[in-house]
Amino acid sequence: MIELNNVTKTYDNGADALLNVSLKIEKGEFAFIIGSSGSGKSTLIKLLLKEVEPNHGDIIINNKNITKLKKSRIPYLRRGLGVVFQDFRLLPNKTVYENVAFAMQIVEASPKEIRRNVPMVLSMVGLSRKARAYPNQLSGGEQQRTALARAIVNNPPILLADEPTGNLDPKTAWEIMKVLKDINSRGTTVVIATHDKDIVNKMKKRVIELQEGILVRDLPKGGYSDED
Amino acid sequence: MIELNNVTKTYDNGADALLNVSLKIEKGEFAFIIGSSGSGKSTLIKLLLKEVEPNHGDIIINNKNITKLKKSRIPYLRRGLGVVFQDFRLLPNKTVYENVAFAMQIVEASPKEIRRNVPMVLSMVGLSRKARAYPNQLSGGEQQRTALARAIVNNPPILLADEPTGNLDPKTAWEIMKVLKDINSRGTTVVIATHDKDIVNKMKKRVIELQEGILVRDLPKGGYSDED
Amino acid sequence: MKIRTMKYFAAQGLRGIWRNRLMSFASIATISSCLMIVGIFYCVAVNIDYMLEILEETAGITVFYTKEKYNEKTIEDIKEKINKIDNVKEVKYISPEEALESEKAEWGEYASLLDGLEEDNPLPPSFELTLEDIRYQKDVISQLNEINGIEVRYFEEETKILISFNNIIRIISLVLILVLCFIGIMLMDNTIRLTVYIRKTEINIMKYIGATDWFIRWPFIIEGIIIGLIGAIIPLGIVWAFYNFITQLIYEKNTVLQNILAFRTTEEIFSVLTPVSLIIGVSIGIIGSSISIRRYLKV
Amino acid sequence: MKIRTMKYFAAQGLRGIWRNRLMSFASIATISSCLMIVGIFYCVAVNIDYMLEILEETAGITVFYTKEKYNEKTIEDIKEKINKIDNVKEVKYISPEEALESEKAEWGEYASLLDGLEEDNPLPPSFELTLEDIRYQKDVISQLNEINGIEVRYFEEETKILISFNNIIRIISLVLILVLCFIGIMLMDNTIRLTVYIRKTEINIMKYIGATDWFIRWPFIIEGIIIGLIGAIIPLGIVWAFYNFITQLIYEKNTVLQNILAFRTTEEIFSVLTPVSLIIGVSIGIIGSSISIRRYLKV
Ligand SMILES: Nc1ncnc2c1ncn2[C@@H]1O[C@H](COP(=O)(O)OP(=O)(O)OP(=O)(O)O)[C@@H](O)[C@H]1O
Ligand SMILES: Nc1ncnc2c1ncn2[C@@H]1O[C@H](COP(=O)(O)OP(=O)(O)OP(=O)(O)O)[C@@H](O)[C@H]1O
Ligand SMILES: [Mg+2]
Ligand SMILES: [Mg+2]
Repeated sequence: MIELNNVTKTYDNGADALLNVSLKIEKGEFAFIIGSSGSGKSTLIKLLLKEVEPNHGDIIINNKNITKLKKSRIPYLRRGLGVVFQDFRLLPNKTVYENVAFAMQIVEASPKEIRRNVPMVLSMVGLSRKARAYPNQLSGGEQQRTALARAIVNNPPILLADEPTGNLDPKTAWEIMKVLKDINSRGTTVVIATHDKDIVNKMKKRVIELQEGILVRDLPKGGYSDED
Repeated sequence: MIELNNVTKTYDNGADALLNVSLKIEKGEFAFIIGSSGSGKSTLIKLLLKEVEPNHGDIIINNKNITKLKKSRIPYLRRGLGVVFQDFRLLPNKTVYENVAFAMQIVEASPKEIRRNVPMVLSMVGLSRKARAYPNQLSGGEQQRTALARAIVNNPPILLADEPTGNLDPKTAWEIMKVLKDINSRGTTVVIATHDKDIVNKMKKRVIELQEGILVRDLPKGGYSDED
Repeated sequence: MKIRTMKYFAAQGLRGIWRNRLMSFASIATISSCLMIVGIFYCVAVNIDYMLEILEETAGITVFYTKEKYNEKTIEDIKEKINKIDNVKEVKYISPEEALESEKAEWGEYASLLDGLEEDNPLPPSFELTLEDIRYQKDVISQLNEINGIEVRYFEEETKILISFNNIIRIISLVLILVLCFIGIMLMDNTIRLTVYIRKTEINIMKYIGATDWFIRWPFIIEGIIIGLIGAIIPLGIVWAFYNFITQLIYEKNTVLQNILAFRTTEEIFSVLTPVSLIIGVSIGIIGSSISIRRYLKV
Repeated sequence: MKIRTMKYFAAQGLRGIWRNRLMSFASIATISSCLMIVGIFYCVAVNIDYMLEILEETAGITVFYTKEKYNEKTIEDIKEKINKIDNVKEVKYISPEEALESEKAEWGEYASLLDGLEEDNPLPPSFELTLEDIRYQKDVISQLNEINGIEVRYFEEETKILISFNNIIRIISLVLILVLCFIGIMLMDNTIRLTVYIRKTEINIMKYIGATDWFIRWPFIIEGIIIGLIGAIIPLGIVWAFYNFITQLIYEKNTVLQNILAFRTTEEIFSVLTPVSLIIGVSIGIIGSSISIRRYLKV
């Protein structure tokens, strides 16, 4: 489903974010990407989205080499990927409801579907009460959950989440993880970049660890590496 | 040092963020504010900063009732408070170095002091290598550490940190906590809003817990509440 | 594209205007300012042109007989011949007596000074010509010279000056309008660039969650159309009110000015200005939104 | 305020311009456009005024004798009396012979028609007056009427029309300049508002970490001054080049136009336009930055 072959990404200012990373994530998998701050986790997700381009190597999603994707096809690639961004990226002029509905309007979903699905996902992430609030009227955790709701509302085949519980208390974080597990069990491939040791250790899922841009560990049922 | 008397904050859209909160934090204390997402932690910090005004109640900092502070005195209140914002609030047009130096320029520090202190705090938070990068060239955790460096560079008597480790891996998070403990041991009052169960449990410091805007727990050497 | 998507675009366009009030206001103000300038200049230029036209029409050529006096038949003959020349609007025969009368009228209270002249009138009989347009004077004169029995006297130098003067005024107005339009487009481009720059984040986010370029573009274009329309209607209204007010003021209050000023009717002016303003406004809106957005669609 | 803080402000102002290129460019373009318009209009208006002044100067009053002929002494007497009247610039005596000569000259090739008149010249002797300013005509005439032995004939209606015409042109130029300045200020206000809106986040962040209002404001003001200066110099250069080009073109190429057109020298124009433009530009820059920033300082 997702395949990276010798991918290297060096930013324009010389920062090496990924070095020769090769990995393969199968359909329906649930994988954690861990690594210390600045180790390249977000860069990996941005590469899958074609937000940044690799300097070397190929990225294959759904058997398509996306490094060679035509510009006009990029939106369709992105529609197949539900993404929770580390910095949320909510539309500031739209309410929580509208932000989530927007993801459905893009794919020209019917108003009926929108009216059914949006409240459903909002209640899944526990934000029904905040549907009419604008992003700047939300707490950090509420913004993060809005971003998650938007990522899952279209039932994308792949879900990428960059630090989806960074602003959540452990209880809410676990509720969110249950939602993600649920989605995964219905066939969605889930890739999560996270720092949450507890969650990684307890979930017993595949763990991919990066260190300064190098893939140093890839265990099918790993835990968080630096036990102290 | 910090005192809240029956403080209530309801936002314009009717969201109750804090209800009748009274608490007192002494000089030199180290306190955690915990609570689930949306329970009012950030609102509490924003009130101390006069970013938002309380509907009822008084807030006293350094024996001054800041609810009655003249507008022109607000900058001087804020200079006494080092703040790490949950959303970082870095100046997008300034590099990491300049962002930190800016906090010193505001208080008209000498260029010599700036040239000595800025590299020092940057190395404390492990960002010496990123001094010349702009915020949009940083990873989430690097932005967060820049915000912390800016907050501590002027040695403020009070340090407020909203989720200062949310985007950091456990190892880096602990390094940051050591920095904060250090600063605290040199006399700075430190107040941290956090979700990090591990840190709260291991630090054994004062824990103030909010639940839907109500102060439900205030223990001198507490742990994270919802053990599951 | 589905109809509901179209509806969505229209709704978003309208909402966008309200939610981004500041930017919408700035764009409307810029378009309005430019079209206001265009409107004012159009009014001024058209009326100056109109007055010059009238002035040119009244500028005539006088055709002199030599000393001999012709009989009525010959006079009618010549009149007909002159009338056949292209671009001649009117011919009027002026007998020596009539000429003397008008001289006397001009001398006013000193007319008595000319009293002795009636018996041996030194003034020749003449024809006065009015042309369709003063620019054809040369052609007409060369044809007049071919008619037997008349000699042409005309004010070559004066005519040249009048024509040059008209041309200068026309060129100045044209240059000013072009300069202003250019400045207007530049300002508009700036405003749109700034508004799109403000929305850069918004556009980027839309792209990151899979919106196609057209999906992002349409609401902006509709916004552009609406802003362009509003930005055209406001100056039209203001210029219309002012034009009415000023023309009426001059016609009612100032008799001296009436003699030299002539104004096109409000209807004549606005039958051109209205569609032109609307088209310019909407075009600026559409072109502005779509061109400037392109920069930020390259994500 | 410490000197190093001032230095810091200056450095920040300069950096701000470069780092926010788009906004700086937009502001400079807007100021330039407005000052360009002001410059063009100033040139046009000043020159029209100048031409009208010349025109007015050449408009004269003719003073007629009654039929009697005076001797040289009396003529000199009257000339002196007239010369003593305020605002009279020049007096010229024209004998009946001279009057006939000039009539003949005007009739050109048909002068022979007037041949018989020399012996019993029906034209009266006259004085031709030139005034300092056509507006004083009334005063001068009432004083002329008090001088014995002369009767005044003047072109009241024509003078009135000329004065009204001049006034209309002046009023139109003035109104246009005012309208344009107003539009310019509005556009500038818009641009500055947008640029400050873009920097809202930046300003808020500065406030949240304890910067005083003045600390935030100064770099913006310095930026405003620099932008205002650049925005004033560009149109000055362009207008200067064009003005030189056009005046030289007209003087060199077009002899007919020279007769009716008169231009102020480039130096005369720019000794006023340069300081005015610079002051307006810098003021807009300063006022714009500081006023618009106020909105976002209220945090
Ligand atoms: N746009 C950019 N330009 C230049 N360098 C960048 C850019 N984005 C990231 N980097 C650098 O690339 C490296 C990897 O960044 P990345 O965001 O992938 O880290 P991360 O693993 O997500 O870290 P975190 O856990 O702190 O979010 C970092 O050193 C960062 O400074
Ligand atoms: N500007 C605002 N306008 C309206 N409501 C707001 C605003 N800011 C916060 N709120 C609401 O007030 C409540 C408390 O928010 P606050 O940001 O204090 O929570 P928090 O404890 O910091 O949560 P988190 O851990 O998710 O950051 C939430 O329900 C939030 O939706
Ligand atoms: Mg990251
Ligand atoms: Mg918060």
